[in-house]
Amino acid sequence: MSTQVPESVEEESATETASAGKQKRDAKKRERAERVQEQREAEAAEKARSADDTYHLKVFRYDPEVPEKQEPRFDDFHVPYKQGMTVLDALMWARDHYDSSLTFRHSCRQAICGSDALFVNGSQRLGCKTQLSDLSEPIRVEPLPHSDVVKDLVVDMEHFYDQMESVEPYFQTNSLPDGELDEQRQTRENREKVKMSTRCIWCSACMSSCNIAAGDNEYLGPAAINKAYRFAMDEREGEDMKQRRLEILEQEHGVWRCQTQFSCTEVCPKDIPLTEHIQELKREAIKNNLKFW
Amino acid sequence: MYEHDVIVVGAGGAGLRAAIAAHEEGADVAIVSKLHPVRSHTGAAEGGINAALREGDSWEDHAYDTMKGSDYLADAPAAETLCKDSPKETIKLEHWGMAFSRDDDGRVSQRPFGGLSFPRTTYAGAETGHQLLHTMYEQLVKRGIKVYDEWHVTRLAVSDEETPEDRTCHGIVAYDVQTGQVEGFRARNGVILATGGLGQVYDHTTNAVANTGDGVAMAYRAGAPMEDMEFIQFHPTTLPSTGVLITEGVRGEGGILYNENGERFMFEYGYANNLGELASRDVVSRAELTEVNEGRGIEDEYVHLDMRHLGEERIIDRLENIVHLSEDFEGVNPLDAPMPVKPGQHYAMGGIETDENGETCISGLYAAGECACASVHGGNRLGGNALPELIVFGKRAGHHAAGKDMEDARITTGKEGEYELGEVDSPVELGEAGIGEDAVADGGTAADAGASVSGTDLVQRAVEDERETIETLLERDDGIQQAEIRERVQKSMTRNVNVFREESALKDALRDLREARELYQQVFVADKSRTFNTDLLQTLEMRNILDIAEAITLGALARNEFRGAHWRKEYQERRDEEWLKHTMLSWNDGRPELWYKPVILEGENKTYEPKVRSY
Amino acid sequence: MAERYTSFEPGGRRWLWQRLTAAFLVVVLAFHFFLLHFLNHADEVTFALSQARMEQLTYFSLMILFLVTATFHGVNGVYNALVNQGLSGTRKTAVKAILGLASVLLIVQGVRTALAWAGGVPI
Amino acid sequence: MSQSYNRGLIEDFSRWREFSAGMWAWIFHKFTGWVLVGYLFTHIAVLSTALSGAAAYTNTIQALESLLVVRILEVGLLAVAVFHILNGLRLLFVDLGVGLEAQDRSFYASLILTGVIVVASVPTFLSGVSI
Ligand SMILES: Cc1cc2nc3c(=O)[nH]c(=O)nc-3n(C[C@H](O)[C@H](O)[C@H](O)COP(=O)(O)OP(=O)(O)OC[C@H]3O[C@@H](n4cnc5c(N)ncnc54)[C@H](O)[C@@H]3O)c2cc1C
Ligand code: HEM
Ligand code: SF4
Ligand code: F3S
Ligand code: FES
Repeated sequence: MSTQVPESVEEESATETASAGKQKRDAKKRERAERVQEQREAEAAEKARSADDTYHLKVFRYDPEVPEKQEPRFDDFHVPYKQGMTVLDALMWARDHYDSSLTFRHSCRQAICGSDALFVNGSQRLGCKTQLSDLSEPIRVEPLPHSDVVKDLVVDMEHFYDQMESVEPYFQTNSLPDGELDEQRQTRENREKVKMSTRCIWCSACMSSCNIAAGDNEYLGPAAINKAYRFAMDEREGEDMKQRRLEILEQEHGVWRCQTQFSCTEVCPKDIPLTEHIQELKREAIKNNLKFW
Repeated sequence: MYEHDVIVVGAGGAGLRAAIAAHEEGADVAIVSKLHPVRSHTGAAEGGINAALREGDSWEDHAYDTMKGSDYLADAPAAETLCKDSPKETIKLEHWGMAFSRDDDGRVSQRPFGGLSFPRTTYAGAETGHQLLHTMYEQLVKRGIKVYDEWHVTRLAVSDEETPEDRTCHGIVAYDVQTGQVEGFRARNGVILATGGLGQVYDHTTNAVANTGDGVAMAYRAGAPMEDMEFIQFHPTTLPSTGVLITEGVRGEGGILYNENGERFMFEYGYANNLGELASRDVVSRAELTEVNEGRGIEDEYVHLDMRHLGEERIIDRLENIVHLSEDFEGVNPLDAPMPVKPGQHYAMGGIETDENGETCISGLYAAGECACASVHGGNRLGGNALPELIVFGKRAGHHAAGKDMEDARITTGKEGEYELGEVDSPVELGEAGIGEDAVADGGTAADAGASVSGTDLVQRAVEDERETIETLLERDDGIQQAEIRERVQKSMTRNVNVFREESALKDALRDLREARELYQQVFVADKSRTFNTDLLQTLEMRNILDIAEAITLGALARNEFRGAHWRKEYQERRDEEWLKHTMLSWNDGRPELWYKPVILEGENKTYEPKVRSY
Repeated sequence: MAERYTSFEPGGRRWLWQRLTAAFLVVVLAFHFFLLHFLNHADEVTFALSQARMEQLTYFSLMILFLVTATFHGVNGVYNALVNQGLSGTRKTAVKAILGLASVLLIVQGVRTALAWAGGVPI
Repeated sequence: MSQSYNRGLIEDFSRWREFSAGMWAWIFHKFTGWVLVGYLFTHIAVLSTALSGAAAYTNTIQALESLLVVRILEVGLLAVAVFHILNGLRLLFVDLGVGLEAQDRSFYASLILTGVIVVASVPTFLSGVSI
């Protein structure tokens, strides 16, 4: 980044070095900028008013550093509707046209990066995958429950990442083929079995929806258990590894904490049958232990 | 200040592979990324990874397809490296547990893809990129490689010798998104840029919001040239409101394109009398846009892709995910209504100039992935050739940066080999606005003291410069906001530098960009918070968008021919006598300098003779 | 990087027993309700009637088993609920001890009562 | 470091309207479970009057059973027990991985069935009570 930003007019007239020509140009630039800005605001307002269809959003606001926002509040935004508009589109529109300090994570806009899980009208959803037209107004948009809010709709994800990484979330096997071009074969059935579990995009919606995870910080949570499922059920890892995987899952704050509330399964934007996976692991763990009894 | 041997900027497929490779070589490596690794846009790739794995296929065939697909603008050493290394690297992913689709015999599945002479696209359902990204992140966790996530890299700390070829990169400067801190990262051995695509230059793209071409712009301003920037791939069927990709499979199964009057325009207006909807990507994209431009588009924006006649059963059987995509992102159920589609920016063939080892002309600075241009894709990328690029060149850059002995590169970087200077007739002044007045000759360059400054000091100085820049931006209370400038640039680029390119429109774009650059001089950040200030970050990104948009337009204006994805109204054929050369742009004290370097068509065993690109 | 949890205190056994006792309780509880509320009406309960039933070994042992399983199921359920709410450390140990003690008392008291009815183990 | 704002647990309860079937089932099951343990302890306490002799026991029981409140509480207990049993069965099936797709419907079914059984048994439970 360069630093060629013009100083404010007052300072410039104070500094003798600034040439008259430059001042004039600057003034012109500023004028144009103002004009553009005004025009833009007028357009935005006009659009919002004239559109027969606007959506009313109530958005959670909080910023520890800005005095007016230190006390959490809800802001209202009226956003003109376009066919196909999602909650994320509406938030972006509000940010770009009303308040550029409106803060939320987002990137892919296609339900694959997992950064915009939000609490919309009382349930955890991806902003980019939720059509405005499917919601009743006013649309309440809040940060994910059971997570610390960093600012506006942004929550601290550290705990979620810690849980995900605590289950040894990587492939481990003792039976790799020798050649670097030889594949380690896997049956189609087995790949089908783990397929759904590999779809997780780490959005944390499930974790946020689970009451147990809310009360018990050590609980691995549905996403991490599902991650472990992905490996435990992969035949390529072999029996020894499966044993180890089950040990991780069997810990006190592992699968047993799940009370089959199903809310994780209901909110998962990738339709992963989380409860089913957790239950299957419980049974696997029991079966595994019965051998020693 | 943080210090590591190798610093990788970006955590998509290319960044992750580079970090793992550097770690394999024993380097102390860290990743600095503005997004958490699993949020990277590599996750969006659907189709697959090209690799010659099977009997009957060979890397030579793959290289041939790649060269032909590139319209003979790819450098053979790079394309051959890609095709030779891809099988090994793809199987490596498999050994890391990646959940590829499987054949009955338990081997990984492959499928045919456009422009390939053999079905060699290795895939994992319609989510190959997602599986690849997550598998590699898992390996990162396994190795305990340090990731500074949500750190936005803003500039490179490069020494400022006169010629870029003499410069050295010592590290980077990054902004901690959560706390608003600006910190230096010293890299003892090297910095690898893997910042991905630049789709945000356009208002309609399949790329993520984070794909603002930061790495390309940073490297450019530090002295590394940009190569072949005019080559942008557009995909003909993307959903209008989000840019979500609707696979070619819909047309393959028999989907039909209609204009506002319900005419099957591919035939009725003679765009492709034989193939119709199945004509190649660029032909269909141009046909759609012509319809819209001539007033036959729906809502003056898009056309309809109808597959209802295929019948629910067949649709659900073969194209189920398309039904979901259309419903979720466009609110249209394609079983009841035709889907709106329009062309969208998809991929940038050009980028930071590198050799086969990922190294740029600045020593210690590497690039890999979509932000780099080795050049593998030349004028047009084949589907399924980007993911192998990530793993092949990511790995090579990682190894090289970590000090592994590598074969010498055949591709030269910077003005080291043969080159010629170019000229372009621009209606406006190019480059940084305000130059010659109070502008700072900038770039990544940090110091004016030359080579005698130690690397650490250099990084420190760059940090101080960056802090000042950010302070200045935050202090200003009025002016214009980045969203406004961004919208103008994106609109202008989409109108003028899209699939259709003609001289007058390109010049209009340059005028618009000039105006945008001047407006940017007065940009201000309304949000003064230090915590998660996305307003500030977008303002910083905006600067990169400007430089890149200008480069794309300049290249497009200079290149008087039709090659690959680059179509020019005035010159509707490929002109090999004159244009078998790469468009290069260097940042010279705030102004772009245009030059060319020849394409290398001599491969290891043979020379790729330009042929007519027809399938 | 996250630490890995190492406290491998498998909660699996208790989980399984909770299900097994539940399955058992379904049957016995239904029987219990039926017998004491539908076959014999509540206002007709007397010591003598209970005594008559308790003197049969099958009924006696069934009731003892009923008591033990119900206690385990109930107390373990309470304990689980508390762990679910993040109970840990010394408080957890204390709760465990108290619940254990309470169950023992309950079972002892229940068995004493049953013996009082049956007038000793009915063999 | 930036500070962050924790909204605490309070908000959970204010969100009850947004709870889904599975959550309600969990809450009810918990509640009924606790009531049942509570009752188990009381039950044994009452029964242990048998230790002080046959008369004491019969008197206590009959005195209690003649009170309307006790009868009403018993109906409540029945409701609690029946729900716990039915939902417990539902949970057992869930544990076996059977009928997961119908988990919300089976919860509603347990609720309705509990209601039916309780209403049907009111006459039996209230018979012979002296007011
Ligand atoms: C919809 C879609 C489908 C595709 N399908 C295919 C396909 O089927 N086959 C194929 O081969 N290719 C496909 N591609 C192309 C391919 O996916 C991309 O080219 C490739 O994933 C780019 O990877 P990357 O690692 O270079 O960048 P990305 O994955 O985009 O990663 C960029 C990284 O850089 C970081 N970053 C960026 N700027 C900064 C900064 N300033 N500071 C710090 N960090 C920064 C980001 O956080 C991110 O981690 C597809 C692309 C799209 C968009
Ligand atoms: C008759 C059949 C019964 C069945 C089928 C049954 C079933 C269950 C099941 C499956 C659970 C576990 C819930 C979970 O962990 O997810 C449970 C919990 C519980 N049960 Fe039962 N139960 C029965 C009777 C009883 C009785 C008689 C008591 C009282 C002594 C009781 C008290 C409890 C308690 C306290 C819990 C814990 C509730 C909580 O999670 O807070 N149950 N029951
Ligand atoms: S399991 Fe589903 S809800 Fe949970 S993090 Fe993964 S994708 Fe999100
Ligand atoms: S919501 Fe929680 S309780 Fe289990 S089923 Fe899902 S993890
Ligand atoms: S923006 Fe990526 S998941 Fe929604």
